[in-house]
Formats: sequence, structure tokens, C-alpha cells
Amino acid sequence: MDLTYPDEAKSFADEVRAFVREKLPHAIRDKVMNGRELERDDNVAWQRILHARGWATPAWPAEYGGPGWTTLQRHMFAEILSEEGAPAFIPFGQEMLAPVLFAVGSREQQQHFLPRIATLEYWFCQGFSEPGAGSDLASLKTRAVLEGDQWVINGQKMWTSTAQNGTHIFLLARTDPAAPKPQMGISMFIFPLAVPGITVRPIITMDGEHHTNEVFFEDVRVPKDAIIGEPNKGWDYAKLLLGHERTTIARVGQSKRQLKRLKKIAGEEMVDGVPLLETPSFRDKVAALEIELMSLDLSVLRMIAGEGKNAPGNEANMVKIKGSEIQQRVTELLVEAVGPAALPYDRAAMHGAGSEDPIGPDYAGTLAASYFMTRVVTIYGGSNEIQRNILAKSLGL
Amino acid sequence: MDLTYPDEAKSFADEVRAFVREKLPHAIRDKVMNGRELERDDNVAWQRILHARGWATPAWPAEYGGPGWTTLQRHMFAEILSEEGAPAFIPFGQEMLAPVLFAVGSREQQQHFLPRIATLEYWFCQGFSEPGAGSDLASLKTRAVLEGDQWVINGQKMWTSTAQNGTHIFLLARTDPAAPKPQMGISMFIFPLAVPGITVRPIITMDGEHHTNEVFFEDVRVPKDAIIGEPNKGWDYAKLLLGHERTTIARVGQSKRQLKRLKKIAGEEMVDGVPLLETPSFRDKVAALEIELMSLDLSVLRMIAGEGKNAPGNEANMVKIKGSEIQQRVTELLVEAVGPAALPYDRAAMHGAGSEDPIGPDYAGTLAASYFMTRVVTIYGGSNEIQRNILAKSLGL
Amino acid sequence: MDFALTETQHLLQDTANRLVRERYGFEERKKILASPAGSSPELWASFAELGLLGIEIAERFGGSEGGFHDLAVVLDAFGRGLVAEPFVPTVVMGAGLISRAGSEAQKAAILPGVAAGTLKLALAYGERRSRYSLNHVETTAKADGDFYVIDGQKSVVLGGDAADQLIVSARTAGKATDPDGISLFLVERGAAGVAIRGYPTVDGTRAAEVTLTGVRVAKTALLGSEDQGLGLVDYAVDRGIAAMCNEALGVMAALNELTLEYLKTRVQFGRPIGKFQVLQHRMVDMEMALEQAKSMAILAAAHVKDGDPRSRAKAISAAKVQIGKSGQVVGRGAIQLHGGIGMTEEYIAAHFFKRLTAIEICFGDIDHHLARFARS
Amino acid sequence: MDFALTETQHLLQDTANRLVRERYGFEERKKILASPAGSSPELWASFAELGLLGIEIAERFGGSEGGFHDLAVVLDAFGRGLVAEPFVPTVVMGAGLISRAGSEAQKAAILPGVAAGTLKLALAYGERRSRYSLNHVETTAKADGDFYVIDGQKSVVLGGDAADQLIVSARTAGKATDPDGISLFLVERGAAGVAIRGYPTVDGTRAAEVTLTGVRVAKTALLGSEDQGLGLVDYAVDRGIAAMCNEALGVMAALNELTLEYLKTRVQFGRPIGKFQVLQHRMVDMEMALEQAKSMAILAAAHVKDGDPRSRAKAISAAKVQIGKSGQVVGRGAIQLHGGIGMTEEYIAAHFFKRLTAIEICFGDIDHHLARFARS
Repeated sequence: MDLTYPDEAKSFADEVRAFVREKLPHAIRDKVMNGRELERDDNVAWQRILHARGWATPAWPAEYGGPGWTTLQRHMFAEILSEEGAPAFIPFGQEMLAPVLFAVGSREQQQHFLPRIATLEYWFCQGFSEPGAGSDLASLKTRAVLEGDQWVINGQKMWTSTAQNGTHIFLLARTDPAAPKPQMGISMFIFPLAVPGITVRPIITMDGEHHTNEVFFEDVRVPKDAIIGEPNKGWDYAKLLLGHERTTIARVGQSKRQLKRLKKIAGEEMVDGVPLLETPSFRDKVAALEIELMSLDLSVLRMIAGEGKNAPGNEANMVKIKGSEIQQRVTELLVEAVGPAALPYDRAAMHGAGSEDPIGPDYAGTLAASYFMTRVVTIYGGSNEIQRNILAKSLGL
Repeated sequence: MDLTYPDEAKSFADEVRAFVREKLPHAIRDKVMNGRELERDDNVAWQRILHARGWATPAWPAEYGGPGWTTLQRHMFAEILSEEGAPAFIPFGQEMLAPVLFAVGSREQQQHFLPRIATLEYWFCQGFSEPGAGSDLASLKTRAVLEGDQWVINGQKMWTSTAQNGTHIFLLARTDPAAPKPQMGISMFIFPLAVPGITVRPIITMDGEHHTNEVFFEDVRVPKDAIIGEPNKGWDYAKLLLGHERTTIARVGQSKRQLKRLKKIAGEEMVDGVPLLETPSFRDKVAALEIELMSLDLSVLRMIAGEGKNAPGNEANMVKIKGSEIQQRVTELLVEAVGPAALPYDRAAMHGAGSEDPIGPDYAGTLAASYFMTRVVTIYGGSNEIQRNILAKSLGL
Repeated sequence: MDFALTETQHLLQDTANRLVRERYGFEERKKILASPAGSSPELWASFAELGLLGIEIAERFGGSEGGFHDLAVVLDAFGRGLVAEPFVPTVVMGAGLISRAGSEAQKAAILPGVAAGTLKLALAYGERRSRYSLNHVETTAKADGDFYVIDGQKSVVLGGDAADQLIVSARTAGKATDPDGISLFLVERGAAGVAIRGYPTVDGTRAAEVTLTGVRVAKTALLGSEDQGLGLVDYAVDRGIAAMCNEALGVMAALNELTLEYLKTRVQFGRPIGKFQVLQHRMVDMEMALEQAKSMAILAAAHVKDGDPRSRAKAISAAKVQIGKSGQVVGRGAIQLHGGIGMTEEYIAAHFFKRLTAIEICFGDIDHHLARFARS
Repeated sequence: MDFALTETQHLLQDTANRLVRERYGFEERKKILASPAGSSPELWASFAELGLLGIEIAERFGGSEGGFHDLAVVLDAFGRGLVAEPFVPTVVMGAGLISRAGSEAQKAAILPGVAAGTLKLALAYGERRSRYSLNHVETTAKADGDFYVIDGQKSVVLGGDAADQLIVSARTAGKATDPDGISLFLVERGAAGVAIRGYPTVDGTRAAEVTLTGVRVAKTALLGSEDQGLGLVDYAVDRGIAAMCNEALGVMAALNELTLEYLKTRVQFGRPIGKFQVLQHRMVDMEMALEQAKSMAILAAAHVKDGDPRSRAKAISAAKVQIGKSGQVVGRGAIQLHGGIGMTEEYIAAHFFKRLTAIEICFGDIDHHLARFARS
């Protein structure tokens, strides 16, 4: 039992931290630190900076261009980046699709797509959910029919995040409607978004921003080899993909950054002449949150240390639940911290343009929107109710 | 919309309060106020005092000897008694069995039992639950078979509270094992506990006290007319009985008394030279609880006001849930208030004998036991999970 | 003791509900909110026609001299419809304060206009550094002959961008946080030195930052007694709280209905999601939260005019705490039970949730009112 | 970074688990607790034989010089078995404090006895009015030639009724709550003027009220430096907390196992109650609470000997907060999920629950440690 990081881990952390501090453009860092919206170019620029350093795809095996890091290193890398205000990776290509390509992609697919994913030249989106298939993904209705050497796709996808920025999509579609179980007749496809018959319609979320979309497919024709792996095996690939990167799901680094921000803001807000952070009620709430986060941080480290070794395997569900609850809690306390200053809706503040003349304190303009938007973290990626169902099953209930 | 009590209600309240303050023996009041155990004689003595005043059975119709009060009066009466430290009514006879006797008891049963219930000469217990039939009461296994002019009863009952003090029992037993549904073959009986074949075994609860019992029935023979109402209709009678006294289930008066006690104790306990009650963290917890109780109090009054008038009818389930949660919360805060002084287990304090030489402050000795025992209020009388199931059903879910 | 609605209240309820239903659907509301003013003069005129703006105003000033419980049923209906007009600032807080503290001349000058729908009010009491403390007033008013000269900045003034007249708290004596020395002034929107920066709030209602630079008002603009304005601000804010508590009932009731309906109709895994016990119990908790809130909103309405300020403070703060908590249970619960669709701007659930969030913040959050409750 | 048990720890774990399984079943425990002393000399002797009492004690005093993580696995096992012997007061707090602060003579006089199982210790630091403040010491020690004379009363002294020697905090200077001026003394149980009133605590362990009336101890009985005892008490109490955190893991793990088993076997409405989703999710929350506690108990154990007192305080208080919360989730949840049977004294669930309650209270509750965490 030894909780200290080994020396090589410490020097690795120093190296990563120094790199981010040197290379991360200040304007991007500033947006992340203050909860402002990133533009497409921000993500691409940062991905290219990482790529130049060989760190663009930390989770990829060395043979596909990854840095060959241990799980602990990957965890530390992600956490330091997040703490220092780097944009999060766009997960769809490199974290979700790539493992499927490693496993069942053809050599041609691997050679064509992987390098372009690594630089964000190809910005992938995920075409899974549908209006009638959310938690119950297996009930999806989008159809793909092979006609000659083309697949013809018809249907509608929903919650296709970043499709407005994307170049490509990976998509689940039903290829065998007669399969005995709904999961069994599904295949996975990848192709560009810029093919005829695709319409992307924005879904504006309650923070007033454009994060996600509906995507309509009307007689969309893609080549026969746009399929990944074998036909009707798409469900297995999707499961592989949804189990991606167990250690980043807790978002420990991001929550640490947010907690630091909360303390800073609550240290500046005054209540009857005393900093809010020093009033016992608020202080205790912040302390309780910090302790939750310490516990989560250690749980993730324990999960990493135990990986592969007869681990029960359900820690990922646990850290997803706790991690998402903590993410929400920080945003709740941030809104509480600024009080009435959270009320103005300052769209300019969300996009960094309003900093010259903010309505309230310059840190307050994004907080309500961030609180609203963060309600989603207990919903997406398998709602916390679904996570608890999975955990109950693993307990034999 | 008018929240003020009418004048006649106010003078009623004054009359009740004056009566309790004059007539309630100090030793009994002291036990109740300090959470000590009551002896059998305490209950009987107080019941007789009420009886002499004509207030022994507040919920009974005037024709059976009740005072003929309105629901509001009954509510105020129960609440004032509770606030002033009077023992709670032993509910089994007068609150649970009596309405069944009113509805389906024979004239002989009514004439024999009701007056004796009113004085506690007959102390009834409830023989419903069994080891395998708790929440799922319909699965009970105790059998009653008619042999000549006697019922022969075999089986086991559990959670038969106060059976050590009781003289009689009302019992559910299966009389038709072949009934199409398990609810349909059940009958209800009443008879004395002092018949051959009955064994009462104490169940000690985790507060270390003897509140409840298992009762074993081995070839117990009771007369044919020990049955209530019609054979195989016992389930309907039990439902009638379990819906008893919708307004007292919230225990508002008791919680008010306990809240007062909490404030007194937290005003005496010091933290670094400041009364605990004035430290913001504890003060806010007490305030939050007080507000919950204010809300419950009003909800009960609204329920009373709405009675009979197209009320949705599920308020009783709601006030049971909230009322029980509040009862638990008070005991949690009471333990928290005294801190380390809650640790000594002082059985003498529970019985009022230890007051000469308590281990800690004289108010502390019963608090942990009370906290332990109060866990039961979200379990008994239909657990809060069952209550929520019922409410969900009433919402059409 | 009587919790039933009076005949007047039934009428008001029907009127307000019908108006919302017929004139303020989700799409109409969206259009109004997207307009430059963010509010609807036509709707406001209808409020006036239907007598909703003068409910509490004395008959001699064109009102119907009703009680706060009459207002409460309208607020409930407005909550259900998410009405984003400045009803609370103008009618509940502004006119309520004038009725209580105004001189006969002030009443005669203002109240008829409010009742007729031609005059809007806003109470400019908060400042950038005041948070929820009503006694934290840095804005100053200096006597200068027959005038006062007001300087300062007022922050997040609810309804401030639509107001024709502002009621401004300013310090005529004492230090920034002294309870004494605060006075109230009626300030014309168009007066020299008044700058109003209006904006939408996160829930779609409107507020403003108000800057006062050497604003000269006549001595007759003083509302109530000099230096004794804190009690009046406290009264007006307590009215605002009681109003929003009752509005929140409508918001929560509508959101619960919407969520319950969703649970019954949304099918996943081959059955309505409302068949899942965990979702059932969460829905039950949301219904219970509404019931708790209802009891406390009634209490708040009953205590708005309580002669004992401590007893009023206790009831109002208790209600605000309960509304805040219930709002969280209902709002967050509804979004979670809806899943993705609840996150979108084009579905009304999110808007109910945002309004509940704003109500939780307005006039002091849960912690603020727990402390006030305990102190009172 | 390594969270795996060492070979020694595996051995200790097996040893302690086997001992509990074979010698400390529910019925045996009940008998021991009902005995006049409330503890078992035979069991204590076995602890000594198996080397459990000297885990951390230096080899030259008969111990095996292990680390706190070694103790932690034993405490976990004792938690599972609800071992009610005074292991924490004697071994973790008492011997740990002597090892850190004792003179060579004091160590030689005490530690071998602890390791051999012939000497028990207790730290008498709390007083009737001290609540959780370690610096609140009204008991006085006045120098008198080569002696100190101690007067005062110590309250809820864990393990106090079995202790052969007490480590008493007393004030040699300053006022009742000064941080400086507190000194520690070794006091023989049998010394003139020492009165010990032992009693069971609500969870079945034992404590005592200790009255000291003109108790004379030699100057050599001073432990550590005069007036500088507070840091030592703080250290000993932090050791006690870290110990109970790890014990609580065992309690919670066993209670969760018991509850899970009950959910799988208890049939109502024709199916195991564990098929009801609401109960499933509650069980999941209890498992998560245990996992959270596990992370923090490991952290506490790692920081017991942290050279930086603030960093130690932060880790220890954080762990105590988490254990308190997890204990509530697991304890209250288990009773609720068990229903009636969970309320009874004859079933072990209630005893786990009571131990978790006591652990939550001992050495400071959640609020106390939230404040200490925030201050550190």
C-alpha cells in the first residue's frame, strides 16, 4: 500500500504541465478557464499542437501512432490538460471510433482514417441515438439496404453533437430487420457528412447554445466498404466503443479546475463584509464537495491500479455516477456563489466577446448557462439510472 | 382562504391544554418529555383520566361514546396532548379495531368490547404480520379451522407490539386456503390472550427495550363467535383498519415537542464557547427541519379542510412519508446535538431510574436509543417504499 | 380556517388561465421574448382590461381592492404559462409599496396608471456588492435645497428596463450597511442622469442595470420617511417573495403534469418509462415537493401584511426556503426524467426549469433565508 | 503507487479474519458483552499470541515494527466481526502515542506490556464540556515538588474501564481553552484519587467517566514536554480516527454483504425483494458509499504519520467526513432494506448499524471535521 507517485510519474507530470503552459494559446486557455464556448478552430489548433508533440492520441497503441503510455500516464495527462485549461479532446474519432477501427477496421480503413483522426482533419460525429431510441438504443429504426455496391440509408439520428463542425459520421443502422433480437440486425458505417441526402438541423440546448443536432438521412448512398467489420455485428462494436476510456469518464481534472474556480469566486463574493467562502454554511458545502472529489480521485487511481487484476469491472459505472454528480454540484455552487449576478443572460459572455463590458462581474456571465448545460452529464452516455441498473445487475440483483 | 383558527377552536384548544396541564401526572409527563419508557400502569392511568373527562376515545362517533368532535378538533386534541407530554393512545383497540367493530361487529361484540376498550380494561394487540408476511400481508400462513363450535388456530405472528401488556388480540388467519386469491380466504378474530396454546416471546429491539413480540398459536381454541363480521372477509376489514385516523399519522404534535426539546438541548450544548444552536451549520439544520414541520403542519390542516370534498385521497400517504422523515430527522439532530454524550448506554436513564446519577447530561441518556428506535417509523404501517408505490399508482403510473 | 378559493378567486383563476391558454402559448411566448422589448404591450393591455393589474389597488384609484390571496391565484396561472411580463415588479412590489407608504398625492399620481396598464414600476434596491442584504446601499441621495441628488448604481433591477418610474433606495445618512439612513425615491425613467441598460435574464424575463449620475429629484419624490426606508424595502421584497412563491406553484404544477405525461407516453425497452419504479418514486417525490410548497406559499400569502415584522419574516423566509428546495426537486427531477429532450430549448420543460432556478435566486437563496428564518 | 496488500498484510488479514470467524461469532460476542467486564481476556491473549498487539511497536519492545497499513487490515477484520475489545484505545492510540512521545524509560515500561497483552491503555482527553475540542481542558495538574497533583473529570474515555494506565490531559498553564498549557500524564489505574466508572456504550464497546481527585504523579509521569501536549493529543486522536475509518470499512462491507444477501432471499409479493428497482438502486448507493469510504480510509492510513500537521489534518478530517456520510448511507439504508428484522437486537444488522453510529460520533462528527478540513 503506497499512495505516492513514482518518480518517473512525477517527472512525466512536470513535462506535460510545462508543455501545456508553454504551448496552449492564451486565448483558448482563457475560454476554457471561464467556461466560454470554444470555436471549431480552437479545437483544431490545439489538436495540431498536441500532434506536433506526438501526444495527439494518448490512448492509441504505439503501432497506430500513440505514445505508448501506461494507464496511469494517460490518466495524469488527461487530468493535467484539463486542470491547465486545455480543451477536452473531441472524443468521437479518437476515443470512440478508433478502438473499433483497431479491432475490426480493414487495413485500408485504418490507414486512411487513423492519421486524419489524429489531426482532426477528419472530425467524426456519432450517429447512434434516435428520437425513439435513447436509453434503449437497440430499438433504433434507421435502415441501411445494400443496393448493388452501395448502401442506401434512410432514417433520423438525434443528439449528434458537433455535427455542425464535423466532416464524418459513424453510424448505426439496421441492416437485418428480421433478426431474432433487435440488437442482432445492426451494422456500423463510416462516411463523410458531405454526401447528398444528409440534412443537419441544429438542436439548441437550454444554455442557448448550439452543441448538438438532428441528422436526417434521405436515400443517402455510401459505398459498400463504408461498413465497419462484419454486417449485423454493429451492436458488439458499439458496446466496445461505449466502454471507451474508463478513466476519463470521471472528469476529475475538470472538476478540480472548476473547484479551484469556485473557491476563487467565493473568495471574492462578499456577504455582509465577509468573503462567502468563509461563511460556515458555504464553506462547509465547498469542503464537502472537495472531499467528494478527493475520494473520487483516489477511486479512479485505485481503478487504474487494479486494472486487469481480477477487478470487479464495475468501477467505471461508479465513477461515472459520482463524477457526474460532482460536475453538477460544482455548477450548482458556482451559481449560488454569485447570487443575483447569475441572473443576467449575457450571450456575449459565453463567446468571450462580452468581456469588455460584462453586465455583472466578468466571472458570472457563463455560470447559469453552465449549470443548465451540466444537467446533461447525468443523462448522456447512459443515464445514471441506467448505470445503477448495471451496477445492480453486477451485484446479482 | 383564511388560515386563522375560528374562535371556538381557540377556546377548545385552551380547554384541552388547561385540562392536560392540570390532570396529567407529573411523573408521566416527565417520562414522555424526556423520551423515557412508559410502564403499563402509566398508559392505563392516563386513559382513565381521559375517560373520566369523556375524552378517552376522541375519534369514536357519539353513539359509541365518543365526544362527537370535528376532524379539526380531533387533530387539535391529539396535537395538544402530544405537545404537552401526554402518552400517545394505545392505538390497537380504540383506533384500529374499533372502526371495524362499528362497521361489522355484532351488537354483542360492540356492547361487550367497546366500553372496555375505552378504559383500557381490554388492551388489544394486533396479530397481523408473520415471519413471511410483512409488507406482503396477504401471504400470511396462520390457519383457523372450524371444528364444531370452535375455531382452532395454528400459526405464528410477529411484531405483535405491547403483547406483554395486552389482554386481547385481533388476528388475521386463513380460513379458506383454496380461495382463488390469497387475500380472499382470510378472516378476522378477536379473543383474549390468556387462552391455552398461546406463547408470547419478546422481541428486543435495537434500543435494548421490549416493545414487541412474536406470538405462537398451537391448537388455540376460541368460540365460534370470536370471528368478526363474515368469514373470509378479513382482508377488507384489515384495509379499513389500516386506514385509521389519517390525521394523526403525521405525528405533528410529537415532532413539535421534539423540536422544542432539540432547541433547548442545542441551546445548552456549547461549541467553543458558543451555544450549538447559534453555530450557523447547526442553526441552519434546525431551521430547515422547523420549516419542514411547518409545511407538514399546514399540509395536515389542508387535508382536514379538504376531507370529503373531492380530495385526491393520497395526502395521507404523503403526510405519512414526510411525517416519518421528520420524526427521524429530529432524533438524528438530537444525537448530533449532544455529541460524545450520546455514546454511554444508560439503561437506567431509559426507565427514569437513573436520573439521580446519570452518566452524562440528564437529557442525553435516551437519545441514541431513541434515534435507533425511530428508524422503524419509515418501516412500519406500510414502509415508505410502499407508500410511494401507492402514490405512484394514484398518479396513474 | 378555510383553504377554499372564494368566488372572486375562482373567477380570477379562470380569467388568468384562459388568457394564458389563448394568448400565451409556447410559440407566442417565444416570439414575445425574441422581440426587442422582450414583453408584449398587447398582453399588458389585456391584463388591465381584465382587472388583473388593479387587484389590490384601492377602488378610488381604479382597482378592485382585493387581497393578496386574489393576486396569488393569478400568479399561479402566470406560473403555469411562464408569463414573463413585469407583473411582480409593477403590480406586486411597486404598486404594493406605493399603496402602503405613498402620500395621497403619490398614490393618486401612480396607482391609477398601474391599474390602467399605462404605468410600470420597478424597485431598484440591489447593488453590485449588496448580494441579498437590503441594508447594503452605497447609492447616495444628498439634499440640495428642494431637491435630492442621487448618485450610484443599481444592479439586476427586475422589470427595470420596462419601468416608467423607478423606486430607488439611496442612502441619506450613515455608512454603506447601516440599517438606518436609507430612503426611497420615485425616479422618472427619463430623468436626466438616469441610464438604463436592459437585458433578458436567464429565464426569459427582463432586468436592468441602472446608473444614476447626479439625478435631481424633488423632495416630493421621497417615498415614506427620510432615513426610514429599509422597512419599506423589506416589505416590498417580502411581497415579491410571496408572489414568486405562488408563481412557482404554477410552474411546478405545470412541469409535474408535463413530466407525468412524458413518463406515461415515452416508451423505452418496450414499456412506458413510468413503469420503472425508480422513476415512479422520483415523480412521487416531485409531487410531494409541490404539496409542501403549496402549504408554504399559502402561508406566505397569509403573512404578507402581517403587522409583526418578525412573524412576517419568519413565514416569508420559511416559504422561500421551501420553494427553493421544492424547485430544485421538481426542476432537476423533471429534466432528469425527460432525458435529452428536457435539455433542449425547443421543449418547454427547460423553460420551467430555468424559471424555477431564477425564482430560487431572486430575493435571496435557501441559505440566506434559512439564516433570516433562524434570526427572526 | 500501489494499492495491493503486502504479503505481511495478507497474512495479518487471514489471521484476524480467522480469529474472528472461529472465536467471535455473534453468540460468543453477545456472551462476552454481557459479562461484567464486557470484554474477553482470552481473546486479548490470543491477539497477543498472534502478534496483533505489537504490529507497530518497535522490535526491541517485543513488536514487529510494521506500519499503519498493517494495522488497517486488522481493523478491517475487527470491523467485520464487530470486535468490541479496546484495541483502538490501547494499541492504536495509547501505544502509538507512547512510541512517538514517550521517553526511553516510558517506552520500556509500557510497550512490552502492550505487545504481550498484559497492559491496556486509554487516552483520557475529553471532558464534559469539551465536546470535540481537544484544547478544551479544565482538568488541572499543579506542580508540587517532584510531583504533579491532578484534579478534574474526564468523560467518555474509550477503553477507560479496562485500562491499566491512563494517559490524562491536564492543564499546567493557561485558561480552559488555550492551545498551550496542556500536558499529558501517565496515571496508574490504581493510584489514590482515581475513580473510574465504566459502562457500555451504545454499540457494545466500553468507556468510562474518570474522576481525578488530588492524584499525585511523579514528574517522570509527564509524557512529552510540559505545556506542549495538545499536538500529541491531536496526533493520538488522528490515529484513532484513521483506525476507526478502517474498522468502519469492515463494518460496512459486512453489512452490505448481509443486506445484499437479504435482498436476494427475502421473498415478498412472490419474488425476492431485490427485484424491486428502488431497492436495487439503494443497495447500489450503499456499495458506492463503501467504495468512497475505502478510498478515504486508505488516504487516512497513509497520512497518519504525515510530518505536516495541516496536511495530516486535512486528510484525516476528509476521511472522517466521508466515513460519517458513508456510514449513514450504509447503516440507515441497511436497516430500511431489512425492514422489521433489521430493528431487532437478535439480528446482527442492528449491531453493525449501532457501531457505525458510534464511529460517526467518536472523535468529532461530520460538521466538526468539515470545519477542521476547511480550516486546515
